[in-house]
Amino acid sequence: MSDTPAFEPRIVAFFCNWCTYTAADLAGTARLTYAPNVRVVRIMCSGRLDPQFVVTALRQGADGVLIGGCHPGDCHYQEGNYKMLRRFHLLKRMLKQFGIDDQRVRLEWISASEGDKVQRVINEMVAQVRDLGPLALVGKPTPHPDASEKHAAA
Amino acid sequence: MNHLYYPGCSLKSTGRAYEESLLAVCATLGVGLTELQDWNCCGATSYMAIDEVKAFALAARNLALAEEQGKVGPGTPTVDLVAPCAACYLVLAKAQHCLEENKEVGGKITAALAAAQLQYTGRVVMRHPLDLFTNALGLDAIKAQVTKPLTGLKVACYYGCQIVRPYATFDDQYHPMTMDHLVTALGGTPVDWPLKTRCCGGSLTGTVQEVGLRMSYHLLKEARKRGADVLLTACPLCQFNLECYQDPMKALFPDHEPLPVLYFTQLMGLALGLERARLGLQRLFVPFRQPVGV
Amino acid sequence: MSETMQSAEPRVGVYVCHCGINIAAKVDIAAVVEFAKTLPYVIVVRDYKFMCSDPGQELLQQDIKELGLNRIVVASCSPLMHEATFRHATEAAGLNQFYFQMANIREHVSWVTADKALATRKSQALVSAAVRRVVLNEPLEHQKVPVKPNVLVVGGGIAGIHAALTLANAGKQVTLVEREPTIGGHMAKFDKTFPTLDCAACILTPKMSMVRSHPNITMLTYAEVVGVEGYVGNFTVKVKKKARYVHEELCVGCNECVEACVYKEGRFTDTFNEGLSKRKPVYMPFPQATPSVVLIDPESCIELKTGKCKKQCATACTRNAIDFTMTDEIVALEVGAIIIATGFQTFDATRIPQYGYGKFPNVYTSLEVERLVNASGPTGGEVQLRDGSTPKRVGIIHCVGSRDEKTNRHCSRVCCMYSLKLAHLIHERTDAEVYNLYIDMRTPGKGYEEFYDKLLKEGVNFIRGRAAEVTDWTVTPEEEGKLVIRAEDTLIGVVRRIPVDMVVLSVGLEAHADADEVRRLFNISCSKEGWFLERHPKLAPVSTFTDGIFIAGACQGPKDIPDTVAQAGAAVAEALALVDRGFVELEPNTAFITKELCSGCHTCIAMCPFSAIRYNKEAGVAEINPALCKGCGTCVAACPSGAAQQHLFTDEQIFQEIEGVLNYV
Amino acid sequence: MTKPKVGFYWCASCGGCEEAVVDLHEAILDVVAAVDIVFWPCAMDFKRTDVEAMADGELAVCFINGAVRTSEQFEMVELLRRKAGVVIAFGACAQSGGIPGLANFTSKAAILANVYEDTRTTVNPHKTYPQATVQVPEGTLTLPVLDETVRALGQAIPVDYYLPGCPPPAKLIADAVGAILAGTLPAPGSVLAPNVGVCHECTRKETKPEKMLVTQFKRPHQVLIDPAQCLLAQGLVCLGPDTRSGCGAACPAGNMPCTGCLGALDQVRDFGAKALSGLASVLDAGEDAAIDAGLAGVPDPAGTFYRYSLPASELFAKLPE
Repeated sequence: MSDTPAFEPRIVAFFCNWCTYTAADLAGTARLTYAPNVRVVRIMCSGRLDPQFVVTALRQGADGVLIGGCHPGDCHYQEGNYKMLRRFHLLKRMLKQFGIDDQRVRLEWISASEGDKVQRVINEMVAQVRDLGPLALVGKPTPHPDASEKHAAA
Repeated sequence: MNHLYYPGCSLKSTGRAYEESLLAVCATLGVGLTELQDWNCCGATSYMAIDEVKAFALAARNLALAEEQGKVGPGTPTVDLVAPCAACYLVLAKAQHCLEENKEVGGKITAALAAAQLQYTGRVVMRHPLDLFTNALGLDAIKAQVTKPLTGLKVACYYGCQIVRPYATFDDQYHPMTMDHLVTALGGTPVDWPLKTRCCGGSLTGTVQEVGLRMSYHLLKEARKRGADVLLTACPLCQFNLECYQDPMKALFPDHEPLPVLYFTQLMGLALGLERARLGLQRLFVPFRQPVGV
Repeated sequence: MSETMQSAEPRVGVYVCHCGINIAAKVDIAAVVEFAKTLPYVIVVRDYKFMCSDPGQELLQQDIKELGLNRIVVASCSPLMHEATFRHATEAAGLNQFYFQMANIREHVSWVTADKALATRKSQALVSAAVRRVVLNEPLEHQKVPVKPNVLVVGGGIAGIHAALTLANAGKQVTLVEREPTIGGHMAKFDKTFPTLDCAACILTPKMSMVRSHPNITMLTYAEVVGVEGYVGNFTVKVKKKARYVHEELCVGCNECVEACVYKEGRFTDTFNEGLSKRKPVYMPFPQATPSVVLIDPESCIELKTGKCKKQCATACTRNAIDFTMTDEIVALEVGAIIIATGFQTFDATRIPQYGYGKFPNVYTSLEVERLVNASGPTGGEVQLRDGSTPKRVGIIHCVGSRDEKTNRHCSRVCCMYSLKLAHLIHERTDAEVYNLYIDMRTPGKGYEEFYDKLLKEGVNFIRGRAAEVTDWTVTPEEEGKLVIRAEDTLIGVVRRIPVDMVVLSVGLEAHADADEVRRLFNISCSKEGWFLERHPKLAPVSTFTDGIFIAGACQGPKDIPDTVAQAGAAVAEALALVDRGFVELEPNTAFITKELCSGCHTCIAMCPFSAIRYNKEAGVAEINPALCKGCGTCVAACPSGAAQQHLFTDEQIFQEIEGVLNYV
Repeated sequence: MTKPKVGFYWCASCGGCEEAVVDLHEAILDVVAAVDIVFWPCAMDFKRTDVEAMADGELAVCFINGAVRTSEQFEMVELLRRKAGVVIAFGACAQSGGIPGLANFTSKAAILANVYEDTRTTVNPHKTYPQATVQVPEGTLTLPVLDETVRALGQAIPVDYYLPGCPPPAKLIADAVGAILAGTLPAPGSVLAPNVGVCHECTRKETKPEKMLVTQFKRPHQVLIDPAQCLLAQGLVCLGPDTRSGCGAACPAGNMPCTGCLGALDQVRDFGAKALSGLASVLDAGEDAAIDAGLAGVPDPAGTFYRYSLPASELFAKLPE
């Protein structure tokens, strides 16, 4: 750690209950140390992943979003992960139009036994997003010079 | 296919036949090899034994040159660097490994490179010609160009200790088979012999000759016993040890019978129909007179 | 959902667990407590050494009663670990248990974070999220669903046999499905079992015939599960019974047909004997096969391949049991619980070419030698080499395909002991000099170390060192014609060359090659190596992540017979606990549609893999049947209007959680 | 009894919203009879000084349409906010940015460069750009300054109600006016339109298949659209399921898919992300390649899903320069 307070990214992760959340628990049980920048929000299935969650996380200050689901064919609910994958493809394309780097929103299939993959993916992603720097949503409404402060950005 | 080529010192001296045959074979097979400009010692043997960091720095300079001349860097595809000498191949691979795994040594080497206005970013893939022929070119492509198949020729394939150990990147470290498959593709018959990766004696032949000779002797004896007409190597030192000392070996072990020891590229060249002189066969101490392509 | 918020202002209690030093060593508990106090609606924040202990639970229960808390947050371990514990505690204090929320600061923080300050901040973030979320929690009730009383056991090895018998003895109707034509599994191939050296057949075959005769057991051999639907307590299972070409109910196992077969001698690999003998196209797998019914192999039977056989077998059968027109059959079962006991496969020794298996005839796998030493095996229990001679020197190489980065990293647990057993049996039967080459001698079992001692005294040689290779490269006259095992003897520090006549490779245990397909079928997880994953390695060793499906025996990981039988018993206990209770409580995390908000766009209907959603034509809206909903929330994410929501996981709850984890300072 | 005073104003808009008022037809006479229109620059001659002369809160209601970008617009909406008791954001642009809001995908500099230099029909050798102030012998002339970003009205001033649509359907306007006159406006912050999707009132609703699955999305010009069947079921990108109703499903009735002008329902945070979710979810494709092929009919997702709501979206962002 250098003495200058380097940028530390904040990443919100959405992990499915059955595979990836369990894998993250396993990483804990196995004491696999990894970067502390990721905070996990548990959902029952990656199929529950509403793209609104991703944009909200980015709007609320996340520099990246990680989605973890069961491997294709392994979904506890048959194919929720496939249904999410369709949204993910379109979402990625749309985020690109917003100038959001591809590496900031990542999807990984991680099974319940892949605690080491949780560690690897998180470390990798944190390093990548750290290199990218903070996510600056440049168009966030700023008070107009001529408008009074109190009405700015409701 | 174009690759950068790192000859190393042996291929320019004791192992000239290796270079001659490799270049002739590659030219025939359409594999482009561009010699790395301004290459230096790979850092092997004595240097490595005396100062590891300096040896790695030497190796890293070659890697950095390869990146520069291969026009690769962060975010680009990789460039292949072909090192036929087993020692060069190993030391360059070891340097890559060390740069990646050992931050302390890696830092020193990066600094040393920087002092020479060089940098290495990990975009070089080390390839041994065996790997190149089997995996990049493919045996089918080679088979298609064989004009004088090695029909009936029994071959002991000797891999030596360095090309699959410890980094078994292209073949099994206990039971390598690439050269055997190559010989089969050339129409020859690899003999089943169990000493493929057993030490040839290495530098001992130059220091404690008797011990070195005994090790070489066992390899040759077993190859003979298994019916081999010729033994193939992929390393200039192995070739040198196994071939050039067969007279003193005979003195020490009277039952020794001479066995030709060729570079695998030389035999490839014969199968591809190249003239013996282009393959450096005239340089052999134990002549290889077996007719091929009959 | 906003009703509850309106009816009573949220009063949140936050409890931060030290988990001994598991959390406290890496997280500044005091800082988390102070932080939690600043969060909205928080009335009280406490920390305690072990929140899951009785005094810990009492702490929050007392606060519910005395401080009128109506929301509880516990920051401790994973919800998969103790959510149920704290929900019960909450409920016991008179609050609906779903007013509880957990923050995982152990598995997701203290155990995985190096830096204490950062671990503390992360804990604060997770606590913040839990507090924001719990405010929106709503009171819910578990759904009760009846459980079907019957149980399916998959796999007819010793684990499956023991499980089926125990369940049947408890009065349950059990179906035992076995892929092979006979039950018995690997144990049926063994001669003796370690360390007691009691005869495997003597203890196994009575259990096999009990399975066959038990009125509560239906045995489906030569059959495979091909489909599993439903959920805990209510599974519908499809089993494919492969055609035997012999009617099981007619065959009496007289073997007349085998005698009569046009092949006078066995011509085809006898897999039961590990290929050491040959069988005919019509065959009985082994004399004690259960059921005692022959079968015809369609790959080798002339009639089945060409239709041009004299069919002497059929003629010989006085009961007309042989039927060449038989086809595969699908059987449907309705069961409440499933026990999977599919066992293991042994390591393929050809994967380690330097040991020469498949190249040198006298290199055997341990399983082959099990058949060689077996009195009912191909040699009648004589230990013979391929040429019929008796070995004078035998080398047993341990850890073949175990404890090896290149093949399997795990220890197969049984090889040391069975290698000792084989050493003993070979030595006893042949008087050969036996060498055991081991890495470490692992004998942690009752009477196991004593057995090792006995072998030491019997004069078996032990060499501590991993064998490097088995070679026919000989250097001395005494090595001529023998196989040489090269190994470093690490106790004396020299490389040794041991000439032997016979090499036994103690092959390790591996998950079945098709373990991945099997676990997909049952929707359970497996480790990278293919072992089925237990719900918790210590506290739920026979449960899986799919409720109602239990695992027993070596399909979960290598284990010996005593452990396998014990585990089968445990799986039975779990299955009985489920079936006898008669109902299951399902997590009420079902999806629901607010009909006033639904435009009837039909998007959600195709999302549901359980057909829980249908379109109500009269009302013009979609409706979710909560009894069929499994709570994945896929329809909720897809709903274009936000009319569909999921209990416990509403959009707003998740939004709050997102904002919570991001707004932690 | 004095009639309540009402104002209308327009900011960055196309004029369609003004048309929508006139589209009330005869009903407008009732409106005029019931209220005093004291400010409506599009229709009548009023000056800013007239508004400035009003007492604060003198206007009972002010309808403002259009997005906000120039300093003049900021000043005017600020002024009207002070003068009006109730401000109603009128139309999609005022509600969420609308079509002008799509300009947020580019920068002010790029827009100006395009208009004053790059378009082929522009001849501007001296690179003359409009200046905020310029000195002439008569004094100083000023022009409004363009802000970096386009805002929805609610991002410039507090807004009391939203009348959605592009433009707002006549029925919703009439209902709103009725509610104002009757004093039955809902809680402040409300959107004055039904909180249920367009499918609810779409004539094609009954033709929807039980399972809505589409293997390939298509653009309207690529197919002959069946005039009776559900448009989404035909593979057209119809945002009816995502969009608030009140329009009588006018576009589908005209054989065109809904583009989402009435905006999100109350319980949806981000129209674009939710609409994307709904649409992608009905794609019946498993593997990556099939998904991409199926979604090829949505070449511009950001433009499709945020057509009317970019400034009000969660990811209010611009492409990097």
